[in-house]
Amino acid sequence: MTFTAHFNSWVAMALLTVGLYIVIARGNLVKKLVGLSIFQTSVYLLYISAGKIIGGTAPIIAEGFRVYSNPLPHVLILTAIVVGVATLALGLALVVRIKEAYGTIEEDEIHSQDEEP
Amino acid sequence: MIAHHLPALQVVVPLLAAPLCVMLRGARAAWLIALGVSWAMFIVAGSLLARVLREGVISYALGSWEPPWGIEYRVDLLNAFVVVLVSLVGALVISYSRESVDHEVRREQHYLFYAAYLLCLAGLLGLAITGDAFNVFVFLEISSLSTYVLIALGRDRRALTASYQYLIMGTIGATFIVIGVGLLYLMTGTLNMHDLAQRLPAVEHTRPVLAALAFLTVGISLKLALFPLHLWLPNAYAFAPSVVTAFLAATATKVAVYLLLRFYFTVFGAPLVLGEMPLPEILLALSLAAMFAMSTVAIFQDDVKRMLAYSSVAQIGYITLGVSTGTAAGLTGTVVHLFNHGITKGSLFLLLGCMAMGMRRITLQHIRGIGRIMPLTTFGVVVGGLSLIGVPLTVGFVSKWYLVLGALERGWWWVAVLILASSLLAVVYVWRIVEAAYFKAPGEQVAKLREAPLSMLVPAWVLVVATLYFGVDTRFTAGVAARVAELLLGGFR
Amino acid sequence: MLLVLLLASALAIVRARNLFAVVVLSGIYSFIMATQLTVLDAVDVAMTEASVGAGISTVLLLGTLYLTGSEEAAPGHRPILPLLVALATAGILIYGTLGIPVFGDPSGAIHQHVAPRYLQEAVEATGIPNVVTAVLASYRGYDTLGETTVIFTAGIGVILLLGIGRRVRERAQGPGGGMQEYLVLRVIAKLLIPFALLFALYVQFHGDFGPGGGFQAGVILAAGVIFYAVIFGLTKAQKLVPPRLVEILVALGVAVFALVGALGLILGGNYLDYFVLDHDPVHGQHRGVFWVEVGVCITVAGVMLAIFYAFAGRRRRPDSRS
Amino acid sequence: MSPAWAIAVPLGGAVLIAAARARPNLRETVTLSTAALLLGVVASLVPEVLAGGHPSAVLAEVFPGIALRLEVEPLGMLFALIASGLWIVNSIYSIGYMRGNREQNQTRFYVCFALALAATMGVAFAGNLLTLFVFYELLTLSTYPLVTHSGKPEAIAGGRTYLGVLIGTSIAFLLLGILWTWQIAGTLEFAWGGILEGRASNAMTGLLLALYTFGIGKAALMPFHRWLPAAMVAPTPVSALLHAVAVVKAGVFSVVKVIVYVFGVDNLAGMHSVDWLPFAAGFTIVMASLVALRSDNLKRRLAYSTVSQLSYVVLAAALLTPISIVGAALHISTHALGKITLFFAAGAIYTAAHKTEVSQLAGIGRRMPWTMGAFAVGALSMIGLPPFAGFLSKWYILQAAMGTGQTVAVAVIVASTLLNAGYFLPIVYSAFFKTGPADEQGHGHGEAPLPILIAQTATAAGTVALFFFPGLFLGLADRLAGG
Repeated sequence: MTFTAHFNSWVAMALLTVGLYIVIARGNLVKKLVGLSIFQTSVYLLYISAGKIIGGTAPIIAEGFRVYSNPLPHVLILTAIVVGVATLALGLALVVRIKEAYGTIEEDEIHSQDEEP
Repeated sequence: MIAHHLPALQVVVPLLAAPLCVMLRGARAAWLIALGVSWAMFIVAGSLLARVLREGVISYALGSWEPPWGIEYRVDLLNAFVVVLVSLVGALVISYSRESVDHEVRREQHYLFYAAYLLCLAGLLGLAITGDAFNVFVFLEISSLSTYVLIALGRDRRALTASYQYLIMGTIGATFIVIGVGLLYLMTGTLNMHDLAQRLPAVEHTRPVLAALAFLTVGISLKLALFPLHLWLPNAYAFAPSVVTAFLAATATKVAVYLLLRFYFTVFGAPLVLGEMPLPEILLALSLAAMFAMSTVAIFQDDVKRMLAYSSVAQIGYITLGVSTGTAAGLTGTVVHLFNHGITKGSLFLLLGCMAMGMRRITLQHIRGIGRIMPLTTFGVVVGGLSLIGVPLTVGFVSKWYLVLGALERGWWWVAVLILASSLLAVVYVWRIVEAAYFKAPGEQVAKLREAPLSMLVPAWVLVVATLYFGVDTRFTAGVAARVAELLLGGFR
Repeated sequence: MLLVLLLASALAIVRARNLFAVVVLSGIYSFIMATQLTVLDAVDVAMTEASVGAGISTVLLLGTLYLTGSEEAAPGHRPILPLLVALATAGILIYGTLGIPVFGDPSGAIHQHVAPRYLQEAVEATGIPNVVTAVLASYRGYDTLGETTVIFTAGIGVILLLGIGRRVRERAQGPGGGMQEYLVLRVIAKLLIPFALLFALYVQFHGDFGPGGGFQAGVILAAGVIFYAVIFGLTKAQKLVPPRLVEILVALGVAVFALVGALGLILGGNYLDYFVLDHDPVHGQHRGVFWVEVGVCITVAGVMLAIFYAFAGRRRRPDSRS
Repeated sequence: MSPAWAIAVPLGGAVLIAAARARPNLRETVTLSTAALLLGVVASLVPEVLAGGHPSAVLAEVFPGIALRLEVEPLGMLFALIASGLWIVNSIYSIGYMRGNREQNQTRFYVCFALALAATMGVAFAGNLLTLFVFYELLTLSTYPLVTHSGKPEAIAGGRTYLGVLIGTSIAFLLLGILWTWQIAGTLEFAWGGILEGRASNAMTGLLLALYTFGIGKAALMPFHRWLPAAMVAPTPVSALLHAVAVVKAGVFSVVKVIVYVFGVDNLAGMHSVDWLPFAAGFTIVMASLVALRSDNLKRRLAYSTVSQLSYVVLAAALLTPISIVGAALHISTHALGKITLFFAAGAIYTAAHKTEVSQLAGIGRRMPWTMGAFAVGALSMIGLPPFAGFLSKWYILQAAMGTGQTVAVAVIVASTLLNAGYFLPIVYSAFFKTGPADEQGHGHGEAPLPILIAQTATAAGTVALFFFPGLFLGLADRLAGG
């Protein structure tokens, strides 16, 4: 079990950690969402790496190729990406409304405002 | 002919009805569509359950690609039961919704509101009925996104932050589920649950599978608001429009619990989940924590919706506790409490919606003396409260009965004691409502109120009556639940 | 190595305080990710990631920042706990991935069970050489229906939250106003937009053979209109494509998709069964995939426009902290 | 006739009462006729039971193998007779009391009363532990609004204690005991000789018995007796019928029933892990009497007297001999008659003179001879002097105690008898032979309203009658002891 054997998944882990960290640690609502998408993209990397076959090509059947990478992860991740952006759009719309309602997009300030009434 | 396609129709009809609402754009038209579809779905669900009881598992290959290459819909007793619950609550909630939504949502938004509701329904139904691990994720997101939208429509600005918070936590949960599914796919090369169940034993003890179990557990726990991953729930329930709260409280978390059962017992299988890992112990600890901590928090809430939201988290503790016992009785308790708590909380939140017609926030101060002004509504709340306590002749008692038996069967007599003790906490917060509603003098704001219109009272009271009826005649609920439990423990291998 | 760059950009995002910087960085991040995905043979995914991550997301984020202000406050609380949570998660995953088959090893279970069948039979079964498209639109077409529904949900969500089609006063700056005073831009735009639409059509129908498909096409289509709006102002754009039409498009796409499925059901197959759409099953598949892709394209384009209108329709609020 | 009618009749009554809310006279007529009808239904069951029959009815099957089932056996018959019989008298009394004191929400009062009686019948005729538990809880819930009737803060506080103790003990202990029983015995049906014989070890039995005797909080075994004094904030008719008869007797009745039909007397006799029960009961008897002795509020004194008298029943049952069981069964009825008379009198004094404290009663016997006469009868019966009913049951219990050589029990009975005399006789004495404060000589209040007088005289007469004609009750009690 060499290091390179899992290098992709290592990086995926690192990205996942970074993303999750931003989401939990940062108070800015926009930044949280950016972190969230990093968190999600790390999963894309995980899936796609798993689908890769050394010496394979993109799974578009054509003359002269016999080894193709696994198409299924690609399909799944296509879906995942789209779902991701949909979530992002909705989240940002919420952020805009929150900004209008509270005048800020910093978590702490929003909380402090909710304490008062 | 049509009977063969019921599994697909169960999900596709509401899914198709949603764009229809958007294109027609009429508020009333949208409501009528939602109404018709919801009841139709209840009928479909009923006939599906009947067929499963008659003929056993139904498999439906979407696109005629036989599984595991295509996506399969697989209906067994468990998800047929859940689908019936979801569609029943959906139908009642929508019948109730007109006045309440008129009151709480801007009229020009109604057609979109009902579209979002239909999508949420479709998402939950699809989630419950699918037999494909990745398809779970897709429909989970349909239901989640529509849920975020519906919550954000609440009148209080805190609805927005609640929705955002849920969006963040929900997405993390969904991503965890994707990771878990991915690891399973990695090890078996398939996404079909039934196929997974066949191929997992070969690689049962490899690390990825165990990691997958961990990720799925956490991810799903986020959706079902298992303490301490419940943080999104109280605000979401407290500030969403009444109709939405009622629908979510009765269905969303329940479907998530279904998902947990499905992955635990169908995909991984009881031996792995209950056997080699400390999972039951962890679940037990968290469940007990939820039961006591959350009930205690509920006691100190003044906002009634919030109080009941915390009580929901506590009740979820009972549900997961049943899983942790891993005994037939315990699982029966889990499955039956899915249904029982669903209808109880559904009725409670619908009735609170009746009160919300007259007041912006429902706090113990606002509802003083409301028992005289809105007798039917308030009495319904009392019945629901008694069911939360677990008083005999209510469904709550039935659930507790099986849960305690499960604990005793497992030899956990102290757990049995704790289950009963925790229901005493429910007495306290329920009685805070009762005393406020009946023994305080109504303020002038309350005095102005009138009893809610029948169009709202009837659906709410249907659930109240169900709460009482299924507390006496448990042949359907407990009967099915018992068969499900033995199915789950037997595994689908 | 790409992956290192990827990591670097991610870390840069953590550090950056200015949100515009963050957005730009995340755009870069997505581009690197896309390239990396191409290296891994996932051309379709790469293309989508590029158009979504670097394209749409960036535009959306910028639009939001325009409305919400761009400085992030210093984190108040100690970030230790979050770090632990994140590390714990990664820990479990690392524990798990230590057991997965070695990278690129064709003998992994994942390459043995389901996937091979796609590669072998997809072409003659569906007549679509791009296996990804075949699986996406046919084998797992139901997932794609779900995916389209998710976009649709997000679309109506944004419309509900922000509303579209409110009359916006012409303003000199910002998405509301436009910049029609620049003649050159106008001419270029007039020339470019038709090409954009053409390109969209190409991507749409080329999807069967190379990377591409309904989603990308929809995005480009929308981009064309958005471009137009940026040049000639939101109001003109909304005259060209009225909000109500957008709403209908949003719904129409899903409806088309779902109805294609229902058609299969009516013609005696299961739901989403394309074989029965034509006496020759392969043609049937082709036809099914074609219309499904059209549905996706319509909804995606609609939703993109809806989101653009919704965001552009808002007026920016003063920042409470300044 | 099916015993289900015994529940259906008061239920229907409740509905009619609610329907007649607008017309008080009609409403009270409904109450009275319902009560009469109920007694008829119950009485009609007596012959069959005396003949050794067990009329039964299944209401619904709640869990597989566990139904809501009614089955009439002698003890339940006895209890039902007392409760339904006294309901008539009590209703007459209520009319006088509620109108005399212009109470609020009288409809709610009568409705809940009817519901409470329905629940009581359910407890009396319960055919298995589940049914017993269900109606036991319903009894608590239906009496809660009666306790908090006035809606005053102290009433709400009293209601909390009432509900807290009764629901708390029943869910935490009783339900646990029931589930455990189901776990080890596989059945919950009451059966002569018990269902636990040979299934539960010595220690287990002791623990289970504790769960039952303390779980049945209505039996007011110390330390779970506080709800009873707390319930005294209720209007006197409630204290009289429910908290001297229906509710508390439902408690001790359940204890006896569990001992006889779940554990089995002979089975328990063989176990040493249950020897603590007589002591617990004895302790309660003495302690409660002492508290009664020191409390000046009349109703409070009566309440603690009830607490102590209830433990007589538990003590008797705990002696585990046929004759002691007879004593227990008899005491349920004799104490009921005596105590309800006392409460009626207390209520009469409150209605006529608005006096609540013992110290205020000097010389009141002259103005209210009937009332205090009835009070005296009740008091003597409590003490256990012939020719009053109380003597009978005490006699049986004493015999049993001597027979089993339980010196402690004997000592307890003797001591408590003295204490009873200690806290009752002074009241009677001062009422008749002392003269009240000077200022009261002027404006004199007379007797209480007629319905009240009728009621209390009837029950007083009953206590005497029962002493001379105990046949029916003895018969039932013997059937119980004889199996």
